[in-house]
Amino acid sequence: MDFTFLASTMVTLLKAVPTTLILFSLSIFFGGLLALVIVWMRVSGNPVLSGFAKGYIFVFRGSPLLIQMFLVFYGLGQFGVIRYSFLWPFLREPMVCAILSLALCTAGYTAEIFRGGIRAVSPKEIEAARSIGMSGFLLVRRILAPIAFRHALPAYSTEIVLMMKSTALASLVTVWEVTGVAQRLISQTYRTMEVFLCAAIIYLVLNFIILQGMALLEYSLSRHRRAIPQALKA
Amino acid sequence: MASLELLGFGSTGWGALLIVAALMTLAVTATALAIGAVLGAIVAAAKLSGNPFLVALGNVYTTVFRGVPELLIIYLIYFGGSSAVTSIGKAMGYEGFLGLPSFAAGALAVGIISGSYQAEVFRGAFLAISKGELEAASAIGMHRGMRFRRIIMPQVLRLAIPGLGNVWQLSLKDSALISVTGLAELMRTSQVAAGSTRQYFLFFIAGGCLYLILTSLSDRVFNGAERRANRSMPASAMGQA
Amino acid sequence: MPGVTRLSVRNIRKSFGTHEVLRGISLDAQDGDVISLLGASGSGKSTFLRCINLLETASDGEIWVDGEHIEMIHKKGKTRPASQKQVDHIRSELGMVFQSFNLWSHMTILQNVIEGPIHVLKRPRAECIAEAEALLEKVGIADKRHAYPAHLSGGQQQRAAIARALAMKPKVMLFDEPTSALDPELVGEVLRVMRALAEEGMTMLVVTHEMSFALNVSNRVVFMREGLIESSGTPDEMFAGGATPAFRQFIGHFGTGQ
Amino acid sequence: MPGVTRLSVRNIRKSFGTHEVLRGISLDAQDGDVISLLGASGSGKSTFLRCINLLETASDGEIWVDGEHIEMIHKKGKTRPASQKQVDHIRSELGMVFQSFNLWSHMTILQNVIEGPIHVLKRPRAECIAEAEALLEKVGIADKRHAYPAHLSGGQQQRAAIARALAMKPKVMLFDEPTSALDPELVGEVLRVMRALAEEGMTMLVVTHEMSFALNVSNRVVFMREGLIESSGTPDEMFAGGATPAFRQFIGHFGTGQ
Amino acid sequence: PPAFSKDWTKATITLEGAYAPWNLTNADGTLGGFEPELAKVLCERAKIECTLVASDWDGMIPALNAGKFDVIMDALSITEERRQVIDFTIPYAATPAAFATAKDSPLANAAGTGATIKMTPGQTGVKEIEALKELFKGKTIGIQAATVYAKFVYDNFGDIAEIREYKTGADRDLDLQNGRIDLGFDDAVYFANAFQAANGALAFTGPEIAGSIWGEGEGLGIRKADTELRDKFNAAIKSALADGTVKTLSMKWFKMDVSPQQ
Ligand SMILES: Nc1ncnc2c1ncn2[C@@H]1O[C@H](COP(=O)(O)OP(=O)(O)OP(=O)(O)O)[C@@H](O)[C@H]1O
Ligand SMILES: Nc1ncnc2c1ncn2[C@@H]1O[C@H](COP(=O)(O)OP(=O)(O)OP(=O)(O)O)[C@@H](O)[C@H]1O
Ligand SMILES: [Mg+2]
Ligand SMILES: [Mg+2]
Repeated sequence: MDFTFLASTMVTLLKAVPTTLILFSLSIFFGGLLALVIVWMRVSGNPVLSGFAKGYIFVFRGSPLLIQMFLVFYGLGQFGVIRYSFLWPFLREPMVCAILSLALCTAGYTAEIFRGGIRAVSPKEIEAARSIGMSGFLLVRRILAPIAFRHALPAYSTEIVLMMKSTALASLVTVWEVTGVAQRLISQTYRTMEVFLCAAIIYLVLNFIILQGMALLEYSLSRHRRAIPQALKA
Repeated sequence: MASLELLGFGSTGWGALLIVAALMTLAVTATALAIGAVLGAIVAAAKLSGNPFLVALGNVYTTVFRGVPELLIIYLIYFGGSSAVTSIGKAMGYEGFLGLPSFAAGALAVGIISGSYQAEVFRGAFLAISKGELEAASAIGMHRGMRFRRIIMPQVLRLAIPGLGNVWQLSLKDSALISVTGLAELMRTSQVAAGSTRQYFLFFIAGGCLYLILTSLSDRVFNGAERRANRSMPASAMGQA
Repeated sequence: MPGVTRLSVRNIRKSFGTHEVLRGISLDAQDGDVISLLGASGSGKSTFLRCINLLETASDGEIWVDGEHIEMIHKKGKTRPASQKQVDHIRSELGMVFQSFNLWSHMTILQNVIEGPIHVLKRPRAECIAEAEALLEKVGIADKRHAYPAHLSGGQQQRAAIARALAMKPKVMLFDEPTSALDPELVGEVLRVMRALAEEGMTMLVVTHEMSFALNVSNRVVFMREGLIESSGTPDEMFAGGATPAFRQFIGHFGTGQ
Repeated sequence: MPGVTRLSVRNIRKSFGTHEVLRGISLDAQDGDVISLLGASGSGKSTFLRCINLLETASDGEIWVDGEHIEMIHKKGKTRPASQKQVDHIRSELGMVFQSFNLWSHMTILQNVIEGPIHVLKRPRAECIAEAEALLEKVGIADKRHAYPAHLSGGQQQRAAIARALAMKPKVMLFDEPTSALDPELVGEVLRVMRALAEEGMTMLVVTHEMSFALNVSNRVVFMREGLIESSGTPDEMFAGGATPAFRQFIGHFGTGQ
Repeated sequence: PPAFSKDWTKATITLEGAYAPWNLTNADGTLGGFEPELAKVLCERAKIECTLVASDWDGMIPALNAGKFDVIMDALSITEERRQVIDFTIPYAATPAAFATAKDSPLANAAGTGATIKMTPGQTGVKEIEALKELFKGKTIGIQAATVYAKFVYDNFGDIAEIREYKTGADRDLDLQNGRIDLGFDDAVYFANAFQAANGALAFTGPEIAGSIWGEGEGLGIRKADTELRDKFNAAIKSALADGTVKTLSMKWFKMDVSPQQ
C-alpha cells in the first residue's frame, strides 16, 4: 500500500465533501417539501390531483436518475421558451439543476413513504380526534402528521441514505462532488482501487453519521413504544 | 420527425437493439435478485440469531453495502473479482488472465447490494409474524424445523412481497450502473446509440420509457403476487401491508 | 335541574349500501339522564352513537344538541353536514368514549387530556393542565399522567379515555361499551367512575353489556333490535314483568345465570 | 372413569427477573375434571397455564402429564427441559386455547385444524380431514371451513381455535380466558361448546372471568392470588358461605349485582 | 503479468463504440467507423485473429490491465501519465485541436480561423494564443475532464477564463448549444463531426493547434508485458502508414488526413 498516495487522494476527495453535502442537504429539503405537496394531492380524493400525483410518482420512481438529470440539465436548455425566460439565470447554474433533479426524484419516493406512514395511522385515533371537534389542518398538525412521521421514519432514513449515494451522479452535470472527483483522479492516475477505497470510506462515514442521527431521532420519537421506564413502574 | 426512424426496427432503426438491451436488464436484475435473496436470507438469519458475533457480521454487511455508492461496489467486484479469479486460476495451474464475465460480475455486484436490502426486508417480515401464532405452533408440539417450514416461511414470504417489490425497483436501476462493465444493458445501449447517432435526447427518452415499461410490468407482477399471498387477509388489512 | 333537553334525536335512519342499519330512531335525553342502550351484536347501537356525533352521517332524521339543530344538506341522494364548523363545535360538546379507548399513542396521558381543551377550545395551557390533573385524580390515575397509553392496563386506559372526554366539559357523554374487555375488578373501577358522573348530573348515553349497570345506575333502559327501538322504560319496568319477549330472550343469559 | 390422574403439578414456581409470579402452585386434575381458575389480573393465571405446557419454563417444581414426568435440567441457576422431543410430545397431548385465538393467518380454518394431526401426529390426510370436518360441525362453524381467520368474527375464531386444539385429541385442554372480548351472545355459543366437552368427560383447566361458567359448569374452582392458590373447592363451597374474604371481595361485583 | 511469452495468434481489441467517427455502433449492433476498419487491416497484416468488443470508456485502462482484453483502440492519446501504467504502439493518427463556439456568438471567426499553428510542449508566448486570451477574457470554456486538451486550457487560459469540466465531449457540445458556456476546446476531428449533428449551430473559431504539444498522437494501448504483441502491431501500423491505407480510411471518415507526420 502506498500511503502517501492514499493520503493525498483522501485530501483531494475531502475537498469535494462540502459539495456533496450541499447537494445532499438542499435536495433532501426541497424534495421533502415537494413530497408533502405530492402526497397531499395523492390522498386528496380529487381524481385529477391524485392522478397527477400517481403519474409523477410513477415516472420519477420508475426511471433512472441519470436519465432524469440529463434531461433536466441538457434538455431544458433546448427549449427557447425556457432559455429566454426568467428561469434561465437559475437553470443555467449546474448546481441548481443538480439539486432540482435530485429533489424531483426523491420527492417521488418520499411521497410514497409518507403515504405509507399516513396509512399506518390507526383510524381509531383519528376518530377520537374528530370526536372532540378536531378537523382539517388542526387534525393533520396535531394527530395525523406526528404519528405518520414516526411510522415513516425507518423507510425515510433508508431513502436519505439512498439520496446521499445519488449525489454521486451530479458530476454528469459538471458539479464535481466526491465520486466525480474520484473518477477524474482515476483517469489521471489509473489507480482505481486505491481511489475508490478512499471514496468508499468517505461515504461510509457520512452515511454512518446520518443513520446514527436518524436512529437517535427515532429513539426520541418512540418513548411511547418503549418498555415501561423504571420510574413509572414503581 | 425523421429521427424517429432511428427507433424503428428496420436496418437503420435501433428498436431491436434497445429491446434486446431491455431484456438484458431484466435478466441481470432477475439474477441479481435471486443472488440477493440467498444472501439476504443468510444475513437476516445471522442478524436474528442472537449470537453477538453473527449479529455484528450481519450488521457490517448491511451497513457497508447500503452505505457505499453502488458504482464503487460494482468497480470493486468487476476489477477485484477478476484479480481474485485470476489468482485462483494461477493456484490451479492455469497461466494467464481469467476474467469474470461482465454479466456475472454485474449480477454479482447488484446481487450483493440487493442482498443487503433484502436482509432488512426479511428481518422485518420475520419480526412482523404474530408471536401468538408461533406459540400456537409450539403448543401443539411442532418442533423448530417444522415451525419454520409450516408457519414462518409462508408468512415471511407473504409479508416480504411489498418490500421485495421495492428492492426489485432499486436493483433495476442499480443495473444501469453496470454499464461500466461493458454489458449491453439498457442504459449502455441508450448511451451508445446516442453517441453513435448524436441523438442524445431521443435515445435517453426512449431508454427512460423502456425503464418505465419494465417498472410497470414488474409492478403488475408484484401486485399480483401480493394479492395472491393476501387471500387470507381481509380487504381493509391488505391496504395496510 | 331535569327538564333541560340536552340531546334530541328524531327518526334517524342510516344505511350501509343496501343494508338499513338504523330504521328510524328517536330519543330524548334530559339533563342528568343516564340512558343504557342494550341490544344484540349488530343491532346498530354503535352506529347510532356514531350518527349522533356525526362520525357517520345519518341518511335521514334530525338531531339537536343542547337545543342547537344540526344542519344537513341533502343533494343527489347524499346527505352531509352543512358546515364543518358546526360539526366541530357540536362534537366538542359531545364527549365520546370508545370501546377500544383510542388514546393517541404518541402522547402521554396528560397530553391526551389537555389536547382538546388547548387546541380545540383554545383555553390557556396552565388552566387546562390544572383541570386535567384534577380529572385524572378523580378517575384514579393521577400517578400515571406522564405514562404513555401503551404502558397502561386496559382499565387505566379506559379511565384515561373518560378523563379525555370529560376535559372538554361536554354537555352529553356517549359511551360505547366502556367495560367490555376488562376483567371484573377493572369493570368495577370504571363503573364506579361512571356512577360518580351520574350522581353529578352528567347526561349520559351508554351502550353496554353490563346488565348490572343498566339495572342499578341508569334511569332509563333502551333496547334496540334490528335498527329499531324495540322497547324502552325505567330499569324496573324493563327487568321486571313488563319486558317484551324479545328483551326477555336477550337478557336470558343474564337472567338465568348461564 | 374418574380416578385416572391426567395432570399433576407440584410446587411450581416462576419468576420474571426479580418478580416472583408463581410462588409454589400444586394441582391435580383427574379424568373428566373441569377446573375453573379465577383470580385478579396479574395474579399469574396465564403464566401458570403457560408453565404447564412449557411455553414458559418453571424455575422449580414438577409436572406429570398423563403419568409421564417432564424431565428438567437445572444448570447454573437456569432450568430447561431435558429433551425437546419430550416437550413436543407433551405439548401434543395438551390442547391450548389462547385468549387471542392465535389462528395461523395464512391457512384456512380447515387447514388450521388439520395442520397438527397431519404434520405433528403424522396421521393420514383423508382421515384428518374427515375428523376435522366433524369437529367443525360440532362447534358450529362447518360452513366456514374454507374461510381464512381474518374473515371470521371473534366468536367463530374462538371456536375454530377450540376445534384446532381438539383435533390433536389431547388428554387435557387448557383454556386461557376463552370468552373475554366476546359479546354475550357469542359467550353463550362458546360456553355451550365447552359444556358439551365437559359432558363428554374431557379434562379441562379454564382461566375465566365468567362466574356463571365457574358456578355451573366446572366441578372445581381454584382462586389464585399473588402467585398462590388462595382457596379452592367445589363451586357450591366456594360461592356459598365457605368463601374466604379475599374471594368474596373478588366476586363482589358479581355477587352483589354491581 | 505472465512471465512467459505468448504466441499471439488471437487478440481481443476493445473500443467504446460510441465515439463517432473514430468508432461507433450501427443500428444492427455491429461496430463501424475509422478504427474498426483500420483494426481489420492491422490485424490482417500482423497475422492475428482479432475480436472487437465494446466496453465503457471509464475503466478501460484498468480493465486492460485486469486482462479483460488485450488491446485498446479508442482514440487513446499517448501521454506520459498513461505510459506509467500501459504501453503504446507507435501512433496511427495525430489530430489537431481547436476551439468551437456558437455560430452567432461574438466570439465566432476569431483571428486565425482556418489557419493551423504548431506548438511544442510547454511553449509560451505564442502570439495567436495571446490574441485569443484577449478575446476570451471572462468567458466560460468547456472541456472534457482528464484529457490533454483540459491540461492545455488550464495552462493557457486558466487565469483569464472560467473553465468547466464535463464527463464527455458530447455533454459539453449540448451545453455549448444551450448557451451555458461560450467556448469548447477539443480534438478538431471530433468537433468537425459533432458540428454536423448540431445542424450548423456550432463552428470553429481561432486557429487549429497541431504539433508535438499533443504528444505523439493516438496509438494502441497494450499491457506492458505484451511486448511481442506491441511489436507486431508496430510493424503493421508502419506498413499501413507507408502504403497510404491510413490516409485513405482517414479521408473516408474524417474528410482530412490524420496520419501522423513522421
Ligand atoms: N362501515 C360499515 N360498513 C358496512 N356495514 C357496517 C359498517 N359499520 C357497521 N356496519 C353494519 O351495521 C350493523 C350494525 O353495526 P353496529 O356496529 O352498529 O352494531 P352494534 O349494535 O354496535 O354491535 P356490537 O354489539 O357487536 O358492537 C352491523 O350489521 C354491521 O355489520
Ligand atoms: N414475559 C414476562 N416478562 C415479565 N413479566 C411478565 C411476563 N409475563 C407476565 N409477567 C408478569 O407476571 C404477572 C402475572 O401475569 P399473568 O399474565 O400470568 O397474569 P394473569 O393472571 O393471566 O392476568 P390477566 O387476567 O390480566 O390475564 C404480571 O404481573 C405480569 O406483569
Ligand atoms: Mg358496537
Ligand atoms: Mg392472562
